[in-house]
Amino acid sequence: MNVPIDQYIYLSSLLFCIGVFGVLLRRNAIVVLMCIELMLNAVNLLFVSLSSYMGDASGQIFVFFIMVVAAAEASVGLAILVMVYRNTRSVDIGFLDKLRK
Amino acid sequence: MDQALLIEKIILVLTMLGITLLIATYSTYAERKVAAFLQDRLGPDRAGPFGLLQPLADAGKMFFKEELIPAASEKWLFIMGPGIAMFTACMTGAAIPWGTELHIFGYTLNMQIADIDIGILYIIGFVSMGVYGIMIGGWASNNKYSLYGAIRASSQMISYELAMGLSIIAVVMMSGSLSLKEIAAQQSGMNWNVWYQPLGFVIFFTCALAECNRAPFDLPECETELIGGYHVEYSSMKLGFYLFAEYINMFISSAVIATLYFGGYNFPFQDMISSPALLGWLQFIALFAKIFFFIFVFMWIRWTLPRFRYDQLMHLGWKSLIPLAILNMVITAAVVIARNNGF
Amino acid sequence: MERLTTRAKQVSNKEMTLMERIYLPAILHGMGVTLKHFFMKKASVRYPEVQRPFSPVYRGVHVLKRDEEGRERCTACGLCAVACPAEAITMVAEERKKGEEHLYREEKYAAVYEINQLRCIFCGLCEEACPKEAIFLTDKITPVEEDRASFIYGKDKLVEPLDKRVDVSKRQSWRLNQA
Amino acid sequence: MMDNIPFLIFSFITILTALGTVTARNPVYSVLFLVLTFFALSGHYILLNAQFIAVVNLIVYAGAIMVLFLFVLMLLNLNKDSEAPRPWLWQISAALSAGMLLVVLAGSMREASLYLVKGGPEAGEIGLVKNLGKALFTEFVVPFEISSILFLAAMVGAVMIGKKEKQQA
Repeated sequence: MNVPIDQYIYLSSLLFCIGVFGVLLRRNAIVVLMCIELMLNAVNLLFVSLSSYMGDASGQIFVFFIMVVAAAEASVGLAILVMVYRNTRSVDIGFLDKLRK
Repeated sequence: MDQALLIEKIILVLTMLGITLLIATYSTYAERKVAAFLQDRLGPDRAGPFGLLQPLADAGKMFFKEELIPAASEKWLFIMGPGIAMFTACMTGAAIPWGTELHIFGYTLNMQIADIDIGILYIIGFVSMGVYGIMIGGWASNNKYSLYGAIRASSQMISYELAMGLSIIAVVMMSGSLSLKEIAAQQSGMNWNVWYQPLGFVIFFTCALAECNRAPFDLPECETELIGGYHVEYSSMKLGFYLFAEYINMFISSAVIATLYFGGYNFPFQDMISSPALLGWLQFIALFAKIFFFIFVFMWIRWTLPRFRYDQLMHLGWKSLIPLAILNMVITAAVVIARNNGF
Repeated sequence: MERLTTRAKQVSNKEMTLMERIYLPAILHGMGVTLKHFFMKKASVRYPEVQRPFSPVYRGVHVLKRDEEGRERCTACGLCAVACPAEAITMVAEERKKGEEHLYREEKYAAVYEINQLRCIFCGLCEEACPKEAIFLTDKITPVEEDRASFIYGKDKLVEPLDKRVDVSKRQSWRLNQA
Repeated sequence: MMDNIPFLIFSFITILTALGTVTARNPVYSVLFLVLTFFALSGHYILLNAQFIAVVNLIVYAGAIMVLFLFVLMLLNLNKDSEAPRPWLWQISAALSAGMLLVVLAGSMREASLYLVKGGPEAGEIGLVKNLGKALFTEFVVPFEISSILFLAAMVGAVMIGKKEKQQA
């Protein structure tokens, strides 16, 4: 297989930007969390491709740690969202800036 | 890839798929017979001798029944649900070594579809995908009972996957490999893992019951509370797919149990057989004998034990099985280290 | 107080021992019980091929008997209809005309005699009430019909055919023994 | 060029399903699109000879995290299109800023010193679980332990947050 590394870089950049776009676009906090997962995965893809092209295992180990962080983030984030929903009956992120006012 | 190998693999895939489907089909018949026998009845005996054609009759019924798609359902997901369930069930069989090699018409056939270096992880991965079929189907039906079934299924499967993984880790530590072929090869003769991992086996078996949604863990589809659970709204062959996927899962998990803990294709005194052709066939038969035994045990348990209550299910999973699995893992690790250091 | 059942078990809330809390021995015991049943003799009867014998007092579809000369015994007194708790029997009486002596034994006979098999509870009280020994319950099972009207049996279905007399002697002799 | 075809297919699926995740009106569809994205990414990992990461990606992301998301969505019954769309101006500016970020990222990557990584991926040695495990438990053993503590903290935190506050009420 002979894919130049640039293509993986472009792909993961694009994926990351799609995630950013989603974070900016959506109001549903759960979907926003999912977009953050998407961004993390873009980084994962970059790590794996570089690690594989350079013959160094550290990149894949980092992916491992990113997954740990993502799992922790998802569990705590969703727990918080469930509590927010219990109190406000909504998961709209616009709802949460009430503290500011 | 060289062409002969490709053809060989394709033939093997199709054969194993066919065998899987055949066994799943006849598992439905066996289920009814076993249930009947355990309850002092005779079971289906009208279609063909001993009712052997009953699965065909059932399939015919399933095909010709009217197909209903609820108006308020998410149509595409409603159709996709059973497909996903079936797909994930069928995918799992690829990593299991169904024997060492068979000699047919002068060819030597390697009996593993894909000798994946991380076979166990592959199987766990696809088993954890299996929950999507149930969740999507249950949610897309737009019915509160099926939604309850779907939610129960997902929480049950996530909970029991943990204990399952932990009990597998103990086996992996003992054999030092994640490849199912390697694990099976190490248990030659009677050197089965179950002698070293009895606790791990019990935990794994319990979790396998839960992952297959078999009684006593069939909360996602319990008839008495949820009138069928996640497949309430399904009819005809889509329902058939769901039921079929359950039996395929049962077959695959029996195969995994046999491979991980009961020596896979190994059988006692196999060193005394000198002909490799005969040995290959005998190993194939030995593996399937073990699988059939475990399928029978699955059914036997189903028709013996009553269903768990939801809190009991969670209690068993989180407060009993996971601590026990961790304990089992720690003890195994200590013993393995002690053995490696020459004690 | 007298016990209603011999199988009652005392409920105890004592702390379970470790052995009991593992549950595995109890589960294995239970599985042993079911396995024992696996090899037991099955209780099923393969119905169309094997039929269990009816008891002599089995009460099935009614029959209106004729006497030895082939005359209908029923005199349309209506006692059976009065006795019937389900009110399944209706009849219309008529007087016997000249030249009909070979058909009806008494001077009065039932022109219409209908039993609604859907209402009938097969208690056998009609049989007991009958002073002429005209109605009997046989060991036949009501056949399947596709509409409700077909379950109202008229005389065409109830009166025994001349060439195919229904044997109720078993039932008669059993009743005699009882008396 | 023929060798590129699997890569192109997986890339196409990845981008399409990622866009689906972002734009689907129904959050449940978003979750399912994201699961497909993870499948495509696993395909990429296999192409890159990182089988272990590929399978772990499936188990952790698709098998656990996304099930959790789906579970919460079903539990909260958020499957209706309850989300009011952003105003047009907002949508356009979101697309613009994401696109600009893409341009900046891609441009900076182009200039990065990529001469270090020439040729294709190494033959499947690093991605094997044996090598990864060795690296994980020698070089990276401290981060590994710390990440397990992080996991424990997250677990305890999630349980504490999710608990009903009975004492205060």
